Amino acid sequence: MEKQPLLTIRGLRIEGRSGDAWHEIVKGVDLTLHKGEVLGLIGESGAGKSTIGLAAMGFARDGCRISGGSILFDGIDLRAVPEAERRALRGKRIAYVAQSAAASFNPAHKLIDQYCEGPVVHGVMPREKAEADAVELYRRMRLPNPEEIGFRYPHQVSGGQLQRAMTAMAMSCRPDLIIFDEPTTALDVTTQIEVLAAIRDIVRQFGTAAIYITHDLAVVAQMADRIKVLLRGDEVEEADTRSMLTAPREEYTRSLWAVRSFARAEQPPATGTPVVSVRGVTAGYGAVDVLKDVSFDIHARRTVAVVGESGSGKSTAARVITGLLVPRKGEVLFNGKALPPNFKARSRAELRQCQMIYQMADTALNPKLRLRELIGRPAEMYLGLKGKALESRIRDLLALIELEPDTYIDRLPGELSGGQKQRIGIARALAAEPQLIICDEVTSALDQIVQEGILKLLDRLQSELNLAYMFITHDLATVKAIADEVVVMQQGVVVERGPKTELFGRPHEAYTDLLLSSVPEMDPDWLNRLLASRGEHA
Amino acid sequence: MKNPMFSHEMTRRGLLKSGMAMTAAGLILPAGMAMAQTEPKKGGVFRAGIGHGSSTDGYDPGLWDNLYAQTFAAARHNQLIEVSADGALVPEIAESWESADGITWTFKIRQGVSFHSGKPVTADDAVASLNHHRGDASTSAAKPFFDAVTDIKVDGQSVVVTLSAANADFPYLMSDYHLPVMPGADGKIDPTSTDGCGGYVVDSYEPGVQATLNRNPNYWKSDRAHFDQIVLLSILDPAARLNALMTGEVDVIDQVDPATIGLLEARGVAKILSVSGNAHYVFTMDARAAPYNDNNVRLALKYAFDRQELVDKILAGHGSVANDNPIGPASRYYFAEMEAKTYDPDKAKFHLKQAGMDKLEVTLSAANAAFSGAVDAAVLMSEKAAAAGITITVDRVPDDGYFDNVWMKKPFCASYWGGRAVEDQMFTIAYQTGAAWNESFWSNAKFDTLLIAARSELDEAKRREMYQEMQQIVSFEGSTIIPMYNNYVMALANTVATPDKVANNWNLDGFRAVERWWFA
Amino acid sequence: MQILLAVIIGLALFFAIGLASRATLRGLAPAHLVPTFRDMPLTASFGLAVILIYVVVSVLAPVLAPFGESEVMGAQYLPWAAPYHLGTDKLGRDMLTRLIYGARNTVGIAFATTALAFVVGTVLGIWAALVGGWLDQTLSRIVDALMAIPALIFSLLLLTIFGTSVLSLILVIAAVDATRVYRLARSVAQGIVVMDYIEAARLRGEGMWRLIRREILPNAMAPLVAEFGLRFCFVFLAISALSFLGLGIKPPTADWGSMVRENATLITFGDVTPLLPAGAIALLTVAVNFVVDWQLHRASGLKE
Amino acid sequence: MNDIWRMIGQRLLFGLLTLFVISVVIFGATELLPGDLARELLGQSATEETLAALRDQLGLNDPAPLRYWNWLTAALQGDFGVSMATKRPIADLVGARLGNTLFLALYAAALSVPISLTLGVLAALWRNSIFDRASNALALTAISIPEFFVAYILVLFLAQSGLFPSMVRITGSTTFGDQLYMSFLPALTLTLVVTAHMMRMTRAAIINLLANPYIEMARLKGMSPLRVVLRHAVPNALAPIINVVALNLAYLITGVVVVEVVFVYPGLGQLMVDAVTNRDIAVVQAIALIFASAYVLLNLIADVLSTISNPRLMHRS
Repeated sequence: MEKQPLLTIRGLRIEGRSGDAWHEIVKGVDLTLHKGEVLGLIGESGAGKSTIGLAAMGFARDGCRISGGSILFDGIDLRAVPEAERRALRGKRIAYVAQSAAASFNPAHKLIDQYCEGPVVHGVMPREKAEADAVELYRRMRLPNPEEIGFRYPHQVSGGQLQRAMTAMAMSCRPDLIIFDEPTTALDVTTQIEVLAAIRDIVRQFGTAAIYITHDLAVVAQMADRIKVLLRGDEVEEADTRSMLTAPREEYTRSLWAVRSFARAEQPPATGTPVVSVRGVTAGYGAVDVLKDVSFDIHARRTVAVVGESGSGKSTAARVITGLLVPRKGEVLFNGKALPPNFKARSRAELRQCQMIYQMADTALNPKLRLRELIGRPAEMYLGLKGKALESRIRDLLALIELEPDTYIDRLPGELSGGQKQRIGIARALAAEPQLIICDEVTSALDQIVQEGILKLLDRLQSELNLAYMFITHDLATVKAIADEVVVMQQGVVVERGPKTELFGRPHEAYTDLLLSSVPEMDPDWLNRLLASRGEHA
Repeated sequence: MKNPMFSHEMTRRGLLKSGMAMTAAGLILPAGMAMAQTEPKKGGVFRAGIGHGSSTDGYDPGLWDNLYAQTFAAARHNQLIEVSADGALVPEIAESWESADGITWTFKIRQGVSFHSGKPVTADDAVASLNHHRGDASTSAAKPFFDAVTDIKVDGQSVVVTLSAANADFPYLMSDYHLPVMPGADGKIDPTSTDGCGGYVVDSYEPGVQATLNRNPNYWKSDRAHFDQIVLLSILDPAARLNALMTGEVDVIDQVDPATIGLLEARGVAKILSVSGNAHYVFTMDARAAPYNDNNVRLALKYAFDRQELVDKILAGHGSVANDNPIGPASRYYFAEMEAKTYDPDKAKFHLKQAGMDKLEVTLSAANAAFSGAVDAAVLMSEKAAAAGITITVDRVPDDGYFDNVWMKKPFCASYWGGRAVEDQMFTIAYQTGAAWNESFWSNAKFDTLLIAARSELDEAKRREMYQEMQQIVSFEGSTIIPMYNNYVMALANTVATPDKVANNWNLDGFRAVERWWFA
Repeated sequence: MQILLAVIIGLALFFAIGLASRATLRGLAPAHLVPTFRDMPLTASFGLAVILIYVVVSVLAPVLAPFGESEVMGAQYLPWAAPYHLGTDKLGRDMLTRLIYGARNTVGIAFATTALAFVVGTVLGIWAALVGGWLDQTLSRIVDALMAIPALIFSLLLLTIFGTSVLSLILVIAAVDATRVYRLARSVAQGIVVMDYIEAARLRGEGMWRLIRREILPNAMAPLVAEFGLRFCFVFLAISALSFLGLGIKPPTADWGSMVRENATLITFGDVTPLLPAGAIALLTVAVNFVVDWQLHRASGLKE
Repeated sequence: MNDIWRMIGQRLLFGLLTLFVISVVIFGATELLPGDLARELLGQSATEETLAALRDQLGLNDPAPLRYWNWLTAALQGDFGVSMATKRPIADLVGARLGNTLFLALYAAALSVPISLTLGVLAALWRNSIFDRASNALALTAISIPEFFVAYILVLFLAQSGLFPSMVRITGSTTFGDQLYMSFLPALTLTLVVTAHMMRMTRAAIINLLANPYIEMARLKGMSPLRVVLRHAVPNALAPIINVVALNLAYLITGVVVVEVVFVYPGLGQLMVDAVTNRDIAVVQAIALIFASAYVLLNLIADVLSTISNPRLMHRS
């Protein structure tokens, strides 16, 4: 380690504006980073990790302001120098890789134009040289067709490739420091591995220092030399990666480490008529078949997890069951009776039996309705509750999902946290008193601790209310936690299905294997081992 | 943007022979302003901004219906007979005319006059021009003039017209602007031709926009048509017309917005030409319909508003108070001594009481298409009438289609008359029982008897007495409210000179400004 | 110089009204709204104050106006002197009185028209977006066709056919405006109908009316309100343009659009009389849009 | 590109349908108007007899559907007929005025589009600054003043001093330069009328985009605010900007009758109002269809340009 750190942050305070008041979101954080070092910043949403990452560039988002502390980058006081000077550093000496490359690339320009913009504007190299350099970096990032890929528009390139192109772009001026802000969170597990490997390699090759921001412990374990844990804008602790993983000092850190412990009690094999039976369904949009001859059953008091990566057709299966998509072939039986394929033809009683919980609670709850109406409406509609009966039902439901009725009943969704919103989604489904609840990636947008709570709640409700769950997810950890049976899907086809224990226990289909092995583990050497075992990398 | 009513009617009763001048309507000039009385000078480009004109205007003389079309026509055409500035009939293409019995009329065609095309004007042309307005297939607005005409034929250099009954006024008809002399072929004129024998030759014409005409070098009137070129611009917006005059884009504008007359005079950039005539604004009541069938109600309304206020505010003083009398002060038998009606709410109330009412509610339909300021006039009346217990609800109706939908359909509505200096004609057209344009559907036996008797009465004093009695009847028993006589108000650039007498029969010096005026 | 002076006075008034109204609102507002008013920009507080003044003037017109709405007081075009503080108009009616009553009539008619246009346009637009398919196609094609006819000429045609009562004026302008609102509402709703909560409501079996009213409309309000601000002002312009062509509001009702028209020729001589109603319209337009902008800014959450 | 051609084809087809619907609506509305051509041509003093003769000559006695059919079949063969009032071929009547209308529209667009886009971009760049607020307030003031009044004020300041003519007189010998000079005030009036709308929409479209992650990315790459707006926001805001420009262009072509009247500008608007007043249906139809075509075409062009400006639609992977 060098004597002079590359980046020194002391007592950093950042305020954010909500409505019309300022409040502190980073409360005096210190941070030191040396040349070539990778620091992992970890914490749940609201911990202030992204804000700190941006502050390292002397940047605060609209609606935020740096209110205290010092930021010294290579001897330059980023808070003191004029904006023009900070601007000259950004992109050139400190670069940024955003969470969603798809959203962070300008859709109007080709990748290579965006690559070259930095070097050319900052005067690092002329355009021709930058283009040649881009091809070289694309190659190093192991992008397919490095000579050509730059001449595509962002929408023509897949998410994993975009994320690598963005890392290449960040490297374009050979910065001293790169901020990675959750670069793999939006990716499928199998894709994530490639990106992680590419990022790690290139950072090492150029000896670039990096701040790696993530909420995923297993990921940060692969990438970082040191880890700093944050909670609500405060530092919890900091240590080098291995000691942090093996011997966390703080209670909060230990709780983070422990969240993957929940596992549902094993259930006996289900018998009798399934609540829902999907029979040989082929369905799709336009000329494309998204589902091909898909069949599976869901029994009462059982959870069937439908697993697959994006595009595997798992959400489409849910749409067929709910009647939003009319299948070309096959049918859906409910308690042994065929359901009308179009939801518009279904009776209220039939609609009531099958409820849905969505991935994004933000878009699944009407932001302009109060919880009273959000939860009360299905009860009012299906069960004909009114007045006091309705009120007490709403309060019961709120209590059921562990929200204090008096506090919450008249709130708007915007006044809730992510986990609370998801609970409202659950309450709304429960209000109809259904037999089946389809959970579409209900936990993937949530922090892990919150995920844990939701899963436990769902598990408890299932046994109390005799529910059947169809659990759509790409996250195998969730599957392990909650499923009784698993249906693995790939490109519209059911690759494998069976009880969870069976599926995770025995040798299985190559694809299932790939999925399982791609789930990151807490071991810092996991990535190395995996890559070695796949023979992709030394 | 339609023209005032009955534009095809003439203004003066004629006598059997030409050349007899009549009492003329005066030219009123604002105090302190005198018209230049220089000899006319030749030359210059004269640009007139006219507040009418439509892109659907055409060349067919039977269809000229607005001030633009009429002025444009007068610039390029001559009629058989012209009305002079002082109201007399003077020879134009007809060198002279006479009739022994009032039934057969002979018009002697002037020799040596040629059309712009070079073709000499002949009696055949005149016959063809007149025949354009005759017959079942004719689409001319002047068609009714010829209802009584049984024959038109050529007799050497003359045109002989035979009527079914004697009509001493027939020469007046021949001065009508609908009846220009145009070149004929096979007894017909080409209604799409611009060829005429007037003072200017059409150079270009864009309907509804502008016409450019050059002086006719062969014009037979040597003391007329002084300008080298005239440009007639259609400028419908009053403010745009004003601006055009003030910025020197045009040399004269007509229909000056009364509101701005004072301001314009104060600027000193232009002079106001205000010509009084017999034209009058009218509010007609349907005498058949309740409550207007009661003369007391009509009288109540007549006393319920302030005539002078209307003259002051609607005409900005450019007009005079009328006592519900369609016969104007420029007429021979104008009954000046008739008891004047002033604003008198008590009297109005009295008449209401006579009609057995203590209050009255009526709706007055008006549009500025009837006359400029009709809506405002109605509002002013309504305000003043309130004091007499009369509620007048002003119903502003669309300009578009006013004379189809409102006039003679709604019981109480605004209207306008171009004014007739000829008492008999005015009364016959609009006040005789059953007359086609008796817009108030008024009927008075005594009046009808008097009207017929007066026609044949030769004793001047008796005749005057009879006409004055008729005026009295119309004023106090008629179903027409006539609050004011309006002037023709024009504004002229300071460079424009006019003769000391300006015709009051029509706008812009009887449409003849282009050939009578000059640049000083 | 005069212009400069006018600008300075204008700005001073702006700040005075803005600051005063902000202080007042802060003082009077219920506790939970105090922060809202504390941080509201001066433009917004100015706008609110102006709107408030207009509303008060409209409501209290008979009390505030020194004379009757169409009462003819004396000679025409009297100068600005007591008792006619803004002079008289061409019929000798008190200008100030006409302006005050004009607020009531103009704002009332504009509001009714805009509201009607929005109800019709919004409901149809959202309905089309929600149902899609042939209904959407049919409605959209019809609206396209109507929009392709120039609004002013179309209004002219319709008003000539149906007459120029206040009711038909409101209906015709609203009908023409509704096509524009439809387009906006439809495109906004198209962004909303794909949301999960709409899917959830449909799956629940909610009826069309409730979907429109409770689920979509509240979420489409922001852009609609912004449009409302502009459309509201365009009604004045439409009335004014129509009165230019000889239609518009019937006399003796005072309305600003027609008042501008009636007195417009005076501006040719530099007389400011027609500027009064025109200024009244402009001030309201600016005020309404200041408030709308502020609301949008708050709603968008885009902090700048 | 094939997609674009297909879209153009489809839209043109819909455009034709729109034109058909409009021709029916306009015909019907004109029919509903009280009075008819004969009455209007002859004036109110016409007798029934004369009216009947003229109606017969003009073919007004045929039932309305038949007259519409006759018009339609002729129009489909490219013959828009002659003005019933003036007997002039409609092509002549409309031709010159269409040129004038397009000239004025393009003139006003050439002034207003650059001004409003520049102002819009600057207002977005310096949002909430004094500049932003002042330009916003001025723009709102400009759009809230009736067009004819804007025109009068411009005449007061710019024409009465002799700088520009207060009315437009276009003759055969008018040069292009003269025409530019003479039409300056009407073009300026229209500029003031449309600038505000375009400016506000441009500003809104850009600000709307500023919350996008790629804008933050550009700033984090050290790009200057001006470059961020011009290079990163504007290209993505093109679709709404193009649309609002097209809408305003359509307005400049179809909606300027008031300005035409004030400046005595011989354009289509005045011609159409005259034709409506006179119930000259053939002329009304022809102009209504020209206006509608302008609207349809401008919208189509706007959509094509928006598509071309959007790589996601142009370069499908």
